[in-house]
Amino acid sequence: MSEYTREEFLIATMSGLFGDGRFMVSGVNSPIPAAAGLLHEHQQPGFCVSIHGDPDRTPFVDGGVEPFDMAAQGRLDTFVFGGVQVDGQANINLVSIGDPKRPKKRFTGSFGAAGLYYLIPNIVLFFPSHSRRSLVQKVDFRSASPQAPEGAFRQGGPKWLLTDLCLFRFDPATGGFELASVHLGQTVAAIRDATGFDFVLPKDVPTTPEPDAATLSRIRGDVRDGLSVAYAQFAKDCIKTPGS
Amino acid sequence: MSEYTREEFLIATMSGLFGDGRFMVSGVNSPIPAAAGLLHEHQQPGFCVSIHGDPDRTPFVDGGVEPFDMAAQGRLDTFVFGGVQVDGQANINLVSIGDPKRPKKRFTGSFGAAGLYYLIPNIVLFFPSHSRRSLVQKVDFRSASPQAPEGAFRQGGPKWLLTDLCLFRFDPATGGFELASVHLGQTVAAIRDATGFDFVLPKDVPTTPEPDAATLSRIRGDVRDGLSVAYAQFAKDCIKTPGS
Amino acid sequence: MLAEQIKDGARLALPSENSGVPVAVVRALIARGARDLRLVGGPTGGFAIDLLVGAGCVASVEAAGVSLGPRGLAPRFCAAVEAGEIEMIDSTCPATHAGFIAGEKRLPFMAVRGVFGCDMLKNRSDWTVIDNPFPPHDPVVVVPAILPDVIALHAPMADEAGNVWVGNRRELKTMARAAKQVLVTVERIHPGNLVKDSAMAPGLLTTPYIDLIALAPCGAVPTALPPDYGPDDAMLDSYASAAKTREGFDGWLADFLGPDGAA
Amino acid sequence: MLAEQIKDGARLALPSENSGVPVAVVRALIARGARDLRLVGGPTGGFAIDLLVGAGCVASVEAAGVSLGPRGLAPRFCAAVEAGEIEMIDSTCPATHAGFIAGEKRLPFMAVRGVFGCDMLKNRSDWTVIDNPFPPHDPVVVVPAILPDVIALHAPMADEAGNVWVGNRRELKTMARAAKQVLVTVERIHPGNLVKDSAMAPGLLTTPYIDLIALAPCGAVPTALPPDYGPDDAMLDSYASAAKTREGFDGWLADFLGPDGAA
Repeated sequence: MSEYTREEFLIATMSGLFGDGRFMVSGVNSPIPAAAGLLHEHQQPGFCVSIHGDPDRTPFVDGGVEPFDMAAQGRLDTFVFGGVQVDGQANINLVSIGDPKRPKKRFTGSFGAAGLYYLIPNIVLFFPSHSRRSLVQKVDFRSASPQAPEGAFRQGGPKWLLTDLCLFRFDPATGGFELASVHLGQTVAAIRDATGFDFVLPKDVPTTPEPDAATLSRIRGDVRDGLSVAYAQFAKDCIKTPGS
Repeated sequence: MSEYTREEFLIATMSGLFGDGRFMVSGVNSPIPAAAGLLHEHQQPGFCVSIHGDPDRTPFVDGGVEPFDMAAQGRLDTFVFGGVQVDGQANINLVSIGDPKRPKKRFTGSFGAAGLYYLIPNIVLFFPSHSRRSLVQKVDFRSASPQAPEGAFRQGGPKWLLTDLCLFRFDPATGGFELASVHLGQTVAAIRDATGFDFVLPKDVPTTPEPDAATLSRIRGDVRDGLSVAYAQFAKDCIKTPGS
Repeated sequence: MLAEQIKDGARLALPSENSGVPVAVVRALIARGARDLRLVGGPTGGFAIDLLVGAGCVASVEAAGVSLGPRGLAPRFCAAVEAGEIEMIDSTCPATHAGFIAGEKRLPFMAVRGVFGCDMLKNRSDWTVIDNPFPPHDPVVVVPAILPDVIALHAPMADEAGNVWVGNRRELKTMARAAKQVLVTVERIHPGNLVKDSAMAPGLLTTPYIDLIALAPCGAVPTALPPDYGPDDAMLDSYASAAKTREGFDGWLADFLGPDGAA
Repeated sequence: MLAEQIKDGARLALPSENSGVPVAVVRALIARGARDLRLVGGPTGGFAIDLLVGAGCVASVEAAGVSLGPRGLAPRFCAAVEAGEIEMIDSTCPATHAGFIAGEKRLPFMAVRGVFGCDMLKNRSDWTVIDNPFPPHDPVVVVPAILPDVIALHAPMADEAGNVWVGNRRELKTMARAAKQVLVTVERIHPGNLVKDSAMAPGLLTTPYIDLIALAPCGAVPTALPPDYGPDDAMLDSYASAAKTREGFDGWLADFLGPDGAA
């Protein structure tokens, strides 16, 4: 059994969610999504990840609006959103805790999420600190929501919610999450305990696969190298050196 | 009394209509408007004409859409439109004679007139062959019209109609033309005879001023030189050489 | 090769005169006997549209204007409209630009200033007037997105990474991003990747937007391709003169296509 | 000098981080004690917005996000929102872009895809949902034009003719054309007229759109100004650390303004 870091596990697991799209953009402060994108380039021919902070992986020539137009055009297949809170209807909150007019705690803001939530087919929600503080019954502010009036245009939406404890699948038909797998060492009971919203529990819940040796070797080789352009410190701290 | 060509007269007269705006664009196949713009640069400090076909006078860097955005922004003050027909309500026709579905004669099309008719404060209509065929009761096709629903946004519109016989002023309050001046050698009766629409006739109709010697000298000097970049043949054929 | 991608009946967008007109592709379309093309000018057209219409390749033309510029009316286009041989869908430049911008953003519609009272608004069932949803709730013309099946354009260069430099012809980027398929011919291939050249990057249509690139030196002749070359005045003069009659056009076209053009 | 053009209470648009942030102008605004500025991020903000908020110059911030990027939250901005000292008008990037594009075209509104169900749509009285006037008549979010009183931006160069090269920061052109007044600082003056340079032309904001240009070498420091320079990491680290407290911020700001800053 190979040993691996928490981050290496999340990189490998997230990469498995990226499917058969061609283009992913990873935003600011997103080393794990960026690394997962780099790993997926090896697993899915034709897949390509743009990494904020890596000039060689920033193919935009028309300023800030271009990625949003690309998303509308269906050229942006995969995106990872984080946030402060997520609720059981896949509403995410990047704005504030408490009353938004006079919040207990203010965060960054919603960035492009509210628009992209309808445009990108494969959206992964990533909340690496799974607790009742982040996975809540109802978000304090909806930065992005899949809940639209009937007939609204939609070519994408949230598909997965990955945490450090488990993986949920979002079901657009019910508008709620289903537990897809639990990470090694976790139990359904522990996850229920740490989760502020209800979710569907299938009869059999598999364990999230561990990364195999070839995947870890890839992460510690090409992925680590590629990631170092934008995230040198993270690559050094969180990914083991090749062969270790 | 100095002698001058028909074109020199029209250049001088048109230039007098350009007022105190700052920026004019002259379109394709428009030597007289271009020359009038060049002349006006001498008469109105700060005025500048862009000439289609003269790279040094084509300040656009964002393709075909930029002039239209400039017009909307109020940065394009003056424009000259021609056409196949104009009627007494300042509707112009650049499309066809007869039923537009199966026209007797097809022309180019409306270009940007329909939009610019609401955006450019100082629009001069230029119909250098004044006759009942071109100045009509009702145009066969409205390429651009000042007739909008109540409350419609409008920051510009047609202001003058210049022909080879006379000058009309458009009155936005009545939506019709008033005879402003008749060119030397013309009579009100002759103009009425050659005009297919009714117009307001003031008690006294002045004669359109003739270009003075200084203006002619300017036209034959700097204007002729500047015009030659885009309209060499016209400059040679229709503007006299300096001192002649 | 590129021309084979353009199927009969396709809605084909073409650049305005002297803005990257893909004459080499147009020639190949005529040579293969393309039919029923529905052309969209970006927003106007000239030599290429007249040629395609004259050669019988066209079912309809949507444009704000079609002319030979300094050489006057587009003779085959005008004759075809007068004879009822093609459907003419008249537009106005800012409305076509708005339609392509809506297409680029996959928005269903976009507003355009002015355009009231004209016969395009009256005749076109796809344009309408709505109330501005915000104060002063004034009436506003809106047009739908233009989403062509395919655009063909010619550009000065592509780089080895598949980016195409269109310079200041910004509307070509918009039109290409609105189109389902993008076919590009270029004068030459530039070594390296121009996205990394900060001077050249703003003028690029980058590789994600492009389906096929082919080398076609002089691919826009006789139209101009700034900054590479100006118009071929002699060739355009001869066209404008010959195309005034059906017979003259046919002779000119046979010369233009050359001995293999009949195939 | 440029900063004097920006009146107290002005609606001031600012570029997103590392996209031409006019730090020299911001510094001068703080030095002169500007008040009640209504900032609009293009569409996001960072160091400059945090600095202006911390210095007490700001009444409201409209942005899709404000952060110090890799250094995390914008501490003075967050503290001011939490204390109710400034009004925060939350947006989302594509809606802000749409507002500026509508502003550039002087359209009253523009549609934006998605944006349903979020609290910005609920809270903002200036955003609404209308029915697409064309089939399938689906609901569409529309936002009004953003027309700032003034935009300040910093760019690598201006030329002698007064054109400013902003490279691939296309949104700066859009924002500038939407603004009533455009103030630009640059690293250097380039000889000649770049409009005539076909490589550089597509990256220009040309002279008709600009009110004032001033030379300000290192005018975006500590933010990055590609392709000229990257971020000043040491300075940004010291800011992020100091600004966590009111006292730390005040000390850092005093150093930043220098001895003449108290005037």
